[in-house]
Amino acid sequence: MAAMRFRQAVVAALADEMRSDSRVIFFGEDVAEAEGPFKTSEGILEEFGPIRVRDTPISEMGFTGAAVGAAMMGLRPVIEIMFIEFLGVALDQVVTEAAKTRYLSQGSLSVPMTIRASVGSGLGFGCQHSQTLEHWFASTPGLKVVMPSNAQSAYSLLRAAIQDPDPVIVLEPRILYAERGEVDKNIVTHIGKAHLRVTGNDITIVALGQMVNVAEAAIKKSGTSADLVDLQTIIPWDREAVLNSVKKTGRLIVVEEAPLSGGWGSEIIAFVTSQLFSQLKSPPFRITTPDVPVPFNGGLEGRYAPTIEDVTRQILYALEKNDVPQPWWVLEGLTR
Amino acid sequence: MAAMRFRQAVVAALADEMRSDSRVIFFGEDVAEAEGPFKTSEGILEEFGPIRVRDTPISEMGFTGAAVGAAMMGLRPVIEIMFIEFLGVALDQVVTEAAKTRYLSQGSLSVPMTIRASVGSGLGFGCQHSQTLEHWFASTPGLKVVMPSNAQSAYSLLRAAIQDPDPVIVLEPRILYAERGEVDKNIVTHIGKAHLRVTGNDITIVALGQMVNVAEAAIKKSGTSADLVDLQTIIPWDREAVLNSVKKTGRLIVVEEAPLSGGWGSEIIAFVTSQLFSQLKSPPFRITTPDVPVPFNGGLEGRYAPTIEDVTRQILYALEKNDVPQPWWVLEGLTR
Amino acid sequence: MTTSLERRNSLYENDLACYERMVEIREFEKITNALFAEGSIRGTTHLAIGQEALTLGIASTLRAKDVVAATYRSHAIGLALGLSPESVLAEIMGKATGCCGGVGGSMHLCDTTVGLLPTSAIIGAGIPVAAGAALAFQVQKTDQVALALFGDGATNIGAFHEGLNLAAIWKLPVIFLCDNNVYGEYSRIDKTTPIEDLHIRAESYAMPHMSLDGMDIHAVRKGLAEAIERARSGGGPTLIEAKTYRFSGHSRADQGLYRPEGELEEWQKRDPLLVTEKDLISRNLITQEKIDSLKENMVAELTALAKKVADHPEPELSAMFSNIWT
Amino acid sequence: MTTSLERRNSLYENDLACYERMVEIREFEKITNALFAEGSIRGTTHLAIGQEALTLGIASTLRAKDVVAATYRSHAIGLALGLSPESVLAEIMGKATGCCGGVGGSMHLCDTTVGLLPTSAIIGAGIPVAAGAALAFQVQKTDQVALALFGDGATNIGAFHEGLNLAAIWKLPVIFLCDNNVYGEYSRIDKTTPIEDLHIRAESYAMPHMSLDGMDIHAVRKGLAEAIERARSGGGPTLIEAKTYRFSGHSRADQGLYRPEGELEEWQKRDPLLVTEKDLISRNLITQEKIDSLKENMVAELTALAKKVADHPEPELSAMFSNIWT
Ligand SMILES: Cc1ncc(C[n+]2csc(CCOP(=O)(O)OP(=O)(O)O)c2C)c(N)n1
Ligand SMILES: Cc1ncc(C[n+]2csc(CCOP(=O)(O)OP(=O)(O)O)c2C)c(N)n1
Ligand SMILES: [Mg+2]
Ligand SMILES: [Mg+2]
Repeated sequence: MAAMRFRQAVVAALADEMRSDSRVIFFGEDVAEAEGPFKTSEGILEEFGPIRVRDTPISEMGFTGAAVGAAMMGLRPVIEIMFIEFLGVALDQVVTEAAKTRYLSQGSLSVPMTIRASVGSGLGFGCQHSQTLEHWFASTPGLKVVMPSNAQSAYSLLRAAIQDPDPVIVLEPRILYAERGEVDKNIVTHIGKAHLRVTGNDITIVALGQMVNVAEAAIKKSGTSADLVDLQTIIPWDREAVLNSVKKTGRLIVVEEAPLSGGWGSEIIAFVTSQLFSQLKSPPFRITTPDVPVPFNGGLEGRYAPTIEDVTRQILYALEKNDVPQPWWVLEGLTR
Repeated sequence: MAAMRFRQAVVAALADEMRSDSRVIFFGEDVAEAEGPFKTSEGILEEFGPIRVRDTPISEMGFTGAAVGAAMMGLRPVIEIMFIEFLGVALDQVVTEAAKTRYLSQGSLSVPMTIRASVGSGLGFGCQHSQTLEHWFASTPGLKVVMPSNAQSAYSLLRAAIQDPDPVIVLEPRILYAERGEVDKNIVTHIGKAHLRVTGNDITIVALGQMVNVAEAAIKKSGTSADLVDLQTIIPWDREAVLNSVKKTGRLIVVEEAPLSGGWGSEIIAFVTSQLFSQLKSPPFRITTPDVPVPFNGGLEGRYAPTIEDVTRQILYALEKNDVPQPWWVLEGLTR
Repeated sequence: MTTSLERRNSLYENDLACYERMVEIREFEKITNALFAEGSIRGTTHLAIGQEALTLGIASTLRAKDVVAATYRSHAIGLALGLSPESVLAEIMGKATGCCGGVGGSMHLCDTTVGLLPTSAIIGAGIPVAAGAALAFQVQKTDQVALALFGDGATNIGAFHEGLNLAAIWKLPVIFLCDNNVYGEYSRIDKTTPIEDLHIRAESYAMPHMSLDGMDIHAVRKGLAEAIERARSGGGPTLIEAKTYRFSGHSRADQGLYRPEGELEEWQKRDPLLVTEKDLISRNLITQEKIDSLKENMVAELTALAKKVADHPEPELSAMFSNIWT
Repeated sequence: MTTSLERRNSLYENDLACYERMVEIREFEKITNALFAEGSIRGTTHLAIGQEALTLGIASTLRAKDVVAATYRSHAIGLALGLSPESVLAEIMGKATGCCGGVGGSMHLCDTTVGLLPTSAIIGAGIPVAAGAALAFQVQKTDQVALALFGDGATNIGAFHEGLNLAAIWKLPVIFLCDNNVYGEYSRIDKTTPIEDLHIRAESYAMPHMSLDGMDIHAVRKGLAEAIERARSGGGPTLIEAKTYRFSGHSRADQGLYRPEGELEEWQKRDPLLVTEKDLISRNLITQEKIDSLKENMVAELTALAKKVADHPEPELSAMFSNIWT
């Protein structure tokens, strides 16, 4: 057990994997000499040297593709995409090349690469640097996507991702990099497995990334007895864990840092509804961001992702009324 | 009224818009002199000339970005992306530039561009040329996405897209290009409005693109009385039309040419469930493709997208058992 | 209150006004840096201290109806093109009075009255966009030109390659202006790029190219004028590499400690303000006293402005839901 | 049954075997075209008739443990590297016996025993992938090299620019081989590209480059050997432009009617088969009779093969669910 910041847990996981597996290499923009724009690779170049740890040109398509090729040849490349939006210039290599390699080579090749990318709102980086964009990787058999919610899962999930034989995308909530937490290096997390952060009986709340912490605070604040499922892996998500919890509680809310339209939570709601329709005590629903770009202004951005207050309000409404609450922007008459 | 092929309806819509609005220009790979790899621009260069109709280098990022810039300056560019997968090398310009322009310019600029792209499975183009990929454009406030299902909607939706002041992506099911249909040029379709292809009372079936035709055939085959909602616009989809139909039928099935995981149908199911929970007579569910890359072999590809037989089976099961049928790959023990 | 367009027009044929604007930018960036340090600005900032001659050379050579696609390093080009310090600072501080109503922030400035397209925070994105604006001018048969302003590091992104090739084959009226300030974030350009003279990449597109002294406004104007003339007369695009130096760190709190000993000092000898001051004094257009008082007043003005902007109204919640779709 | 590796090894130091393989490719492509026309092949096909000297030059110069990232124009390079006509035709016809089990199709061939990575149907995608394979060889300190084979049109995509720059700055053991067959789909290269000699684009990366006669296997071998030697000895990447010509249409039923009168005929005078036959005859390695009978037999063999493959088993439904995730 050790207390460390989320970003230090990322460094520790990468360092431990590089120590135990010489096939692991690491590259990205300013990750070597500068040790990462978010200081997520402190000491990595120093310990592992310039052959295994490299700075790249500003060429996401180029170095993401290079990671794909290196992985095909047996290395375990880890690359850093500074802000997830930058994959918008390199998506082809991830979804159309890496994800199809095992299939087209009939298993004779695999792409054990890990893509780390910072995601999310809350720090005033504006509408081109504050999204989570999990949906870019949806509907792509062959890919796996995980998102840690604290230092422990940052450590365990990154190690699992690097060890995984398939391409894995690790979406790191940027706003959590500075957060401190306890890390037990012996805790092994498996990709595809959710973590039950809080246990209770009356309602199941599913969340991901920074929303897990928001949901936990809201559960406390509302004084409800809830299961809080930290999904951890978004693709493929842990259907069994969610179904088991909802079988117990009969109620489901998904808390998302993703827009009302197109957010990943719909899949959770739709799947659970199809499977457990008759066991649902009240309509399952989502608490999401509004359908807007992430605004820069602090006051506005503070309302963008679901807040503790608003999640609390919606949990209480759902339990009292057995019905679906309105989103705040409808209540406040801002949009339909 | 005139009978024409789907691809001819595309040509007709483009030509009519270019005749009535000199701001409309058109470019893409081999769309001018060669009149389009799928012959979707026959006669366009000849009629409108090389200033307004251009062949581009193989540079999707370059010419998509050029369309964004030209649109900002008041033109109405229409571009062709031969296969939707090619936007994997240009997505940034669509989702991070075009979709954010109105917002960042506080409405002083807009991006009235239209992106036409061929999509879908069924023609043996393999796993990198057969997907629909609507999800790439999800969760992106500022974008609109439509998908025609026959010659009429190919004509009407393309005209509406070109006239729309926002960036619109028109996903054209490649397999329908050769299909003939009646086209009434006076029928005006509005983006965001669904079309009720079939009306009935017992169940609501929502579909898109080539699946609309599959669903229609299955409804006939099963002899059920169903509402068939051709969504036409996937972003933003017609919530009102779907809710009204389900209020009437109390049952909902979505038929998708998209994978079980990540497909757009989950949003329809989740939204309707949250809104009409108490009015649902049976669990709503999706009929999707399996979570696999699109296989090349004809026999396998023939099973990839939902078939008339399988949709018929699932409709009948749902109505008889008031429950959710298993997908065929589970019944046949191929995967979980 | 003077408009952006008036501020822009005041620069033409007026070296003194250009110099004053350079001083304005210099002091504005310093104050921005201080405000960020004290926590009054959230997110990030990208300063252009040391590059004032480049932005003023652009602003005083392009016409106001020409358009510019620039980057997150936006304050300097914004002020040069005519945006008021108030509208820029207000945007950086997220105020309703900002040029983007406070929803954009430091990386996203826009003012169509002086041709500033929304600045993009994605490397290279503005390059094809500028080519597209030029395509519109070609189709509309106007004599406008578009200019893409981007950095040295941006010459390694695919959009640079595709944008230049497309502009060359279509002979578009666009100028690609590479601001080679020696660094891309914390990486010296030679660490990421195997050639020193970036402008020779134009040879891949049979495109005219040149390199110029980005610390001297006259050199910038001269090279730019030539490229603009070519573009307007149907001669197509030009790639210009302006040799400059980023005196400040890359962004936020970066101190630029990775820079080799003495490199900054070497470049500071050619500080564009010094270069311009020498020139103006030699031409008896200004005196050292005037320079000193000018700077003093500018600091005072901007300091007062910062206090004033701090009290500007925040955007309404409704701003978050506006200008997304029609 | 001979393995891919045996078929590959038979080519080394054996000009006659290389010629026979060229004939095999020529006749294979013709039969593929006929099968497509009669509807026995679904989807699409991309023939490389007229470019046999290039693929054989590659196959007989690279070692089997080196790797190749190629494109949808895959039959010729696949057969050259050693894949059997049976495994290639079976893949094109979607049979379980195809090199990708029938799930790939004409655009996607793969055989790791001779270094053929899954061919990509996305323009330029293989370029950074080849650089990445070379990165692995550099890190693993093996003496393997990677080769990216792509077309003239691909030199206008961003991945080309980024891949070459990255390989140059890291001095990776990779060869970028541009097959300039004059056309990208239906567009002549001069319609989309402002320069004629594509290899000069390497100057943007201070990368050695050359152009060579892609119709002459000796010229291909010579240029390639030089680049491979440089790569193996730590000298980094090379851009090679092979001047060839696509005798057939781009794909499927394309007749290539957009080509200028007489252009094809001009190039056919330098048909790589003719060039090689002249060479072999002059060296008394073969006679015209042998050539004629060789071609006859090849046609007979491949015609029989086509009938045989038509009866090969289709993949099980389970193939569709295999090899996706571990
Ligand atoms: C596609 C993309 N990749 C990476 C970044 C992160 N980034 C922001 S600024 C910057 C450095 C750019 O350097 P340069 O082009 O020289 O411009 P300068 O900052 O020096 O003005 C980088 C890598 C980005 N914004 N977009
Ligand atoms: C990113 C992308 N854009 C467009 C295409 C469609 N396409 C397939 S082949 C081709 C022409 C490529 O020409 P070239 O690079 O010269 O190779 P060749 O076909 O002549 O061998 C095009 C445009 C594609 N596959 N990928
Ligand atoms: Mg720079
Ligand atoms: Mg070609």
